[in-house]
Amino acid sequence: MSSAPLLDVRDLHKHFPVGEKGLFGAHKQLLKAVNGVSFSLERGQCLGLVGESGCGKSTVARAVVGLHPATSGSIRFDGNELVGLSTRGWLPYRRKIQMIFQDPYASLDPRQTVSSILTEPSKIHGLSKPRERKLHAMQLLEAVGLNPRHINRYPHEFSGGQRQRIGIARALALEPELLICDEPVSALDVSIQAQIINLMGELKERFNLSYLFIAHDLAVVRHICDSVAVMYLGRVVEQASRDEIFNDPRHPYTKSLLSAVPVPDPELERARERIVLEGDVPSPLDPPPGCSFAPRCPWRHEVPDDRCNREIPELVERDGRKRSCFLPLAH
Amino acid sequence: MLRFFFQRLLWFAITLWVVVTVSFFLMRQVRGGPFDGERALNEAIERNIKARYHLDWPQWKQYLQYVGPLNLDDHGAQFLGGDGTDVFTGILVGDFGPSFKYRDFTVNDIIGQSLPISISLGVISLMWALLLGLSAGIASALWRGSTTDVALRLVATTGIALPNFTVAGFLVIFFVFTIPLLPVAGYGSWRHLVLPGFALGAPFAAYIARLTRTGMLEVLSQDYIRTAHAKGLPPRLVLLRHALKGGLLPVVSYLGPATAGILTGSLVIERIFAIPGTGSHFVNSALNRDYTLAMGVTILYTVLVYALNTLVDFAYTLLDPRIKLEES
Amino acid sequence: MAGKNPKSWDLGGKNFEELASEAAKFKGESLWQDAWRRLKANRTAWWSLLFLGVFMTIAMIAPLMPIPSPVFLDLQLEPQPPIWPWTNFGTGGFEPQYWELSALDNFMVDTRVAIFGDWQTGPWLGTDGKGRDILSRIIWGSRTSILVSLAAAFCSLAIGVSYGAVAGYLGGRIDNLMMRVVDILYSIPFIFLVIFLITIVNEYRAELEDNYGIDRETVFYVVIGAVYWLTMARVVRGQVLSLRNQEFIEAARVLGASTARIVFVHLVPNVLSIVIVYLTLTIPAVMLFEAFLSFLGLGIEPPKVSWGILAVDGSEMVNPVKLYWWLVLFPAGAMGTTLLALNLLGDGLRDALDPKMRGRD
Amino acid sequence: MRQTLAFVLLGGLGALALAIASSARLERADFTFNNGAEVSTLDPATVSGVPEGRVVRLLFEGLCVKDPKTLEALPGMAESWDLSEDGKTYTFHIRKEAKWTDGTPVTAYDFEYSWRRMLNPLTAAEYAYQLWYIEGAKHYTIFNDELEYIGDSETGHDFWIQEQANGRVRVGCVQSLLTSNLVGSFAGNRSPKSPLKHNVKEGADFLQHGTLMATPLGICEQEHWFPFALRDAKLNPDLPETIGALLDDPYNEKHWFAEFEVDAGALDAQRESGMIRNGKQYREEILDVAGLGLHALDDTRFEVTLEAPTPYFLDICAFYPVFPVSRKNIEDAKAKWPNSWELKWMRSENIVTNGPYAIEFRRVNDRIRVVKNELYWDADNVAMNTIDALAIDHLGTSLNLYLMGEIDWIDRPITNVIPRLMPREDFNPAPYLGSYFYRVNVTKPPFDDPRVRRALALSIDRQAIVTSITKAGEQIAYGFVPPGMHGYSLIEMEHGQDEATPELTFARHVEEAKALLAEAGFGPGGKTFPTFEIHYNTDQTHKDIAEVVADGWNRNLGLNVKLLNQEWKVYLDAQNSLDFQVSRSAWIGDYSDPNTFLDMFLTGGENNRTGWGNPEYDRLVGEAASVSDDKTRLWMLAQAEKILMEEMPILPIYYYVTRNLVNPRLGGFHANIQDEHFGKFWYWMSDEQLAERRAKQPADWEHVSAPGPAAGLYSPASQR
Repeated sequence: MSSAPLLDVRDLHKHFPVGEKGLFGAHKQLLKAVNGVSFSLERGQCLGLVGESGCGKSTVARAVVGLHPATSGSIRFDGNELVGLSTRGWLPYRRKIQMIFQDPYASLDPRQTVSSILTEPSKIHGLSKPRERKLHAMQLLEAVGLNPRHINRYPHEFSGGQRQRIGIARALALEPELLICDEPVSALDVSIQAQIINLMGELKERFNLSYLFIAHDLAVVRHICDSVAVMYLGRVVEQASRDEIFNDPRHPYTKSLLSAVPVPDPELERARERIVLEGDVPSPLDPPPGCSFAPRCPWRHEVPDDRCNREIPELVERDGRKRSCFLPLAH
Repeated sequence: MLRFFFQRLLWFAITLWVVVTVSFFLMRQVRGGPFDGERALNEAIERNIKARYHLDWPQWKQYLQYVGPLNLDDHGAQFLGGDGTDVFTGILVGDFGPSFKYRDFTVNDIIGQSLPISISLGVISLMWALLLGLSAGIASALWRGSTTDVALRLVATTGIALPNFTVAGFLVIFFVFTIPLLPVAGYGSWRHLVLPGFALGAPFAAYIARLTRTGMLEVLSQDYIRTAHAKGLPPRLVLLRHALKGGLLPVVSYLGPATAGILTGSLVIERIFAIPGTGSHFVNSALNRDYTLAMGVTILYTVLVYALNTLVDFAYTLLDPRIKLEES
Repeated sequence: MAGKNPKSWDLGGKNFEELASEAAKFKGESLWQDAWRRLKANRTAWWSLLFLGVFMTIAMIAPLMPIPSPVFLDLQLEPQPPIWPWTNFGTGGFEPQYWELSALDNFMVDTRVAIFGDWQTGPWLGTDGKGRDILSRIIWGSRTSILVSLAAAFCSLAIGVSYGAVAGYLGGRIDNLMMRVVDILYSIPFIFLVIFLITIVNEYRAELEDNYGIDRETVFYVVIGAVYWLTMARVVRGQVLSLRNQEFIEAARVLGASTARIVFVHLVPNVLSIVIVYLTLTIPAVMLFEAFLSFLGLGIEPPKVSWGILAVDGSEMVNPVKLYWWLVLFPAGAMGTTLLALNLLGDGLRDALDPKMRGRD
Repeated sequence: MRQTLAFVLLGGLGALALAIASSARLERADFTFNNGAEVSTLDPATVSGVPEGRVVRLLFEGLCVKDPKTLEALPGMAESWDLSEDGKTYTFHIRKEAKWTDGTPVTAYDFEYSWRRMLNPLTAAEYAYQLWYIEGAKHYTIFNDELEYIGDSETGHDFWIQEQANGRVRVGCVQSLLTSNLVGSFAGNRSPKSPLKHNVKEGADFLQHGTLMATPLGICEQEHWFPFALRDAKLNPDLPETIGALLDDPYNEKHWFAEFEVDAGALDAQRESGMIRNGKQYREEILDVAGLGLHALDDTRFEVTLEAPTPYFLDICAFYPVFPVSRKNIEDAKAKWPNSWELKWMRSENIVTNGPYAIEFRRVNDRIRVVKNELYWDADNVAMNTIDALAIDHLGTSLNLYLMGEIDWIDRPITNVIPRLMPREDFNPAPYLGSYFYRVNVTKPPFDDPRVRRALALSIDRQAIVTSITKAGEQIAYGFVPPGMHGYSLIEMEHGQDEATPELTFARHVEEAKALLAEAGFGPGGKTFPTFEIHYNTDQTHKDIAEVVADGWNRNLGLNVKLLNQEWKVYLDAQNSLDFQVSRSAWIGDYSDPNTFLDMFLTGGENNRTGWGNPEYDRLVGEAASVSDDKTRLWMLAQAEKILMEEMPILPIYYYVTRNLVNPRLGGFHANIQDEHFGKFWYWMSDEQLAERRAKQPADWEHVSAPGPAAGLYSPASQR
């Protein structure tokens, strides 16, 4: 295997034109959903991408699987550039990168049986013979913990958790190397969440998968991920290993994010320092000129010259930690 | 808001232009001309007539003359009438030219004479349609599944189950011959408009009933209606104050095309009840190859459809604050 | 990748054949079956469907039935009134005279002659001014009318669904442009288009028939269908727009499905329910339109007969000198009940296919 | 709140609608009839068609009027007339008391003006050819639109030139040159360089007596004198003030022209030099008024010179398209609306008429209301005060309105109720000068074989058609010219009505037809007859007849026949371009003479529409026109019709009858062969008079209600 990361995202931008069109069709405003995101994912790893709703996590996921073509930047899969590929050029990577969706109710075609849903991938790619496809579909069901006898049923006859398992089975059908999981459990009951998370963990081992795991629930991320990237307003503000992030956050936003997570131990909970942020998340239509977190950052005054409000900090690696902040690392 | 209207206007102009151009050339591709008659004309006389109406020109030239305030005639445009004391100026300045069939009139005259009549008939039939359609729709939504529902829907559906000339025939049999209540045909008093109004409105009543029923059923299953009931509001008030408003939305959006249809699609009814409205010109002008009149009514129709749809979109925002005017 | 990690691809030690046969027992209920069940529960719609079924069957086997020829002229001074009770048979004897029939119809006529011989029903519903039997004309007319409306409706379906689905799926500028075209077509008074299209088609009737084997009626259907697709396209496009960003469509794209596959395998089946509803409502509209064209004298050519022609013939009879009521009432009755049934069925289907109604009865 | 507003708005709209509807209310007229269609115009010169004729006859009156029973020409605007010895010159004496509705007298000049206007190509009158019997009239109507022209650099005007057959050249120019340039600038400046010179005495004097001289553009060396005024002075004693008006063109398109002797080769030299160019379209015509045989001698004397003696010229004078229009009416309109006068002068609020009624109200597709014209010379004999002509085209509605007593006369009841109408006193079909027939396109096989056409003609069950389809007692036709023409014997095809009963005749005809078809090589053992189409235009009766004919050909001859309904204009176009096989047709005579039927089938005639032609036929019809002995003339026409019936380019079916359904109380309404009716003579009978009429009717006639004034409504004259 090559030493390059499996997935390497560099300075990814994704802008959406929004609002009223001008008289002659030009758009007035650009929504910068993803505004220079960089991160990398090693093979066999699970990278968690966390942040508040609307910070651009899902857009990153969709850009990586090619649903939204990136505005600029680079996405390298196994060393190969994905940005700018044609539909045809994407085909070989379809087999290697798959996705699990958030809403198990919307992600399955209500008019198709489980069998058609699970055999469709191999039909599209012309993989195996028709009879083998059905066998394969049953094997997939078995693998995700469903009864293969239910293969002729329709999605509406399954519960949410079961549907998500079907969604995972579909993603696995092409035997991918990388799975993009877009909040795969956030629509599920808490009890089901654990089952699905555990299943994903098993599958990761079993099929030698890598995950880009998108979530806003830090507990889930802590459970499954090897490393974590924290996003704020279209940018990654910090990336580090799971333990480093959770035990020793270095970015003010990560700190505040973690401080909001309750701790089960009542004593620790009482002692926990909470950072309450001022104001709201700025609109991505009109991001602040400097550090996007600056307006809410409790420590912004500690940086001289009002630098936070004027300059955008780069995501730089220092002492093995990647973060974008002007504050001293030891802060 | 202003942008919305501006954009509408722009699209309207484009649509109108396409419609005018397509109709203009389409009409002239069809066999037969406005002055063909039972008796074939002497060649020389036919030439005279064609020259007088510029039918001997190449089509592009006729088109330019028709559209714009251009004077392409060597001798001034005096042979193509014009409105007032001006020369024929083209549709760009609102002059639709003289009718080829009704030669004493300009198309503007004909539309000016017949449109108010069509409007009066149209309004009456719209009232009929709303009255019947709304009451049937509301009632059948309230008592969904009951015999009343089925019966009302049956009655309402009759309007789209029979051709309107058959409906008109039955109406004449019952209300003129059997019970001599109303005049058989003609135009001149409100009594003359009752039967044609009903016959014309019947299919629209059926659609309105259907839309109202669906809309009401949808609204009645919404949480806010349940809340209104739960807080003890009398059912009648719930219906009038809350349900009706939401349930009527689809009806309102239907009114635009329906009004255009009623105003212009009354050909059969106008013929049977001998009402001198605009509807008959839609078919007759095409059959007579009365090019200018046919163009005139086509443009009228396009304008009506556009204007009414814009009006409906506007009314929509009044009824439903969630909807904003946006470019389509 | 069964080779990569064979252990991962087991079936829990079970046999595939065994499982497959067991799976057959767990056959799920598709949304269609669910809708069908709910349709059956809707009495009005169900009866309408049965009625239409019977009517269609009668129309189809019309050549087999012992009824007089609908075009056999037996010139009379005046239309003959219906004969009651309906026990009068065989007046005049049967003459197997029709317009040019298809091979199947000819075969049915031959069979009918072989079975019933000269025997035929009497003028149960009366005759028209040329001595043609009204019952027979209604039945044979239903064939034409049903054919016209089905053909035209399917024609509008084909154009409307493809157009709407493509516009909705592609979205953006193309969608905008395609919908503008629809808007423009909407603003042309369509009776205009039809008159001109029919005229132009009639002009080339010989070429069409000789070179392509397309007869005038077929073209007639296509012309009507070509006019009726606009609303269908709008409806479909609206549905597709709302489906387009659903996750299952995105999933298909991630799987690498082609645009055609997404449109026809995923989008179209999902808009089909609303299309079917709309179709049941288009058919009556087309039948009425055929009647309207007959009123203008632009409809089906005699000696062929359609409900439109019968309705027009009947409506001419409304006058106080002599009301030949059977010429008005029976054709109107046949047409009215059929269209009513179609409309009620359409309403029923709408309820049955509405996903929000699922689970309710 | 909004809902209330919406309801108020709707209510207001409704009230408004009712108000609009009610404001249109008109009292019922004394007499109402259904005209069947909206008239295309009120201008008599440019109309054709029955509905237009009815209205024009109410509003206008020609030199002659027709007797309502016999249709003989009676004095109208002309109280008398003289005919010259050679039968070519009529002098009409216009009534002194004849007045237009604006109070001005009707003069001979009005007639001269009106007829010249009708002949003027710019008027584009469909019936202009009706006046082509007048000397020079045809030449006057036909204009030249492709002329060579010379650009004149000095004045910026173009001259058109036309080479004449006699080697001379005609040079013309539009009027503006004369009036503005010539009269204005050239009057005092006789520049030798100028291509045009004129010799004027002084201003207005010039206009009256002056002469004009021109040497246009060096095509001849001499200066030529062109005596302008001479040509017209005698026609226009009341010369208007511009020279252009000398030519008296109602369209303001004033021209002059002059003829020159051309120098040898000059024209070619000019062409080579590029001075004369070709092909520019000119809508100029040569208004050769000098050669036109129309002259108003004074206010009351109108002289018409014909090309040849025309026995039915007086009938033409009573034909509605030649009715006069008021010159003042048109010229006032021209002054008032210089650019749109053509659309304005005949508006109901502007038009000036001279007939028994004057227009009061007009609404498109609804009605034309006329009121009695008190200035009419014979107003004392006009009974009705108001008459409505409705434009209802739906036959059922028209019949219903009649039966409900709201209309007093309809001319087309629906055919299905005719058996019920036959015994009624208000329905009396009478022979009508019309023939219903099928045209055959003889240019295409197999219809180029007369035997085939005869076979088709023989196997039409005419009796069945008239008894069961048309039902009003039409006479079946084996010939083309309908009966009832004075002195003309009915011609029938071979094997016409030759058996005792129609059924036997038809049976024999079918045998005959089979034999003919076999002879032509079709049928068993021969070629198969190709499938063919019958074209008919949209109409219930045409459809019914076509069904019966097709059924008969199919049943009796085993032919495959299809029907094709065509929309009116397409049908006409297909007939004109011979794009048909068999096509339904009919012809209504313009006047009561076989010629109106037979001149249709002259080789290449506009109304021939069969592709058929026969030199002998052409000779007979052509020569008959100039034969003055009526007996010989009719004999020649009969010989021609015999040829037609041998060759059968047409298949006759039946002769028309009129189908008027008229209020039995109406007096002065007579059945006649051209189905023309004259409002001037109508009156309402009182109960007594009605009873009297009923007493004279056959006893089995069924009485029907006769709405109307019980005391009757008579003309003032008859009351006296």
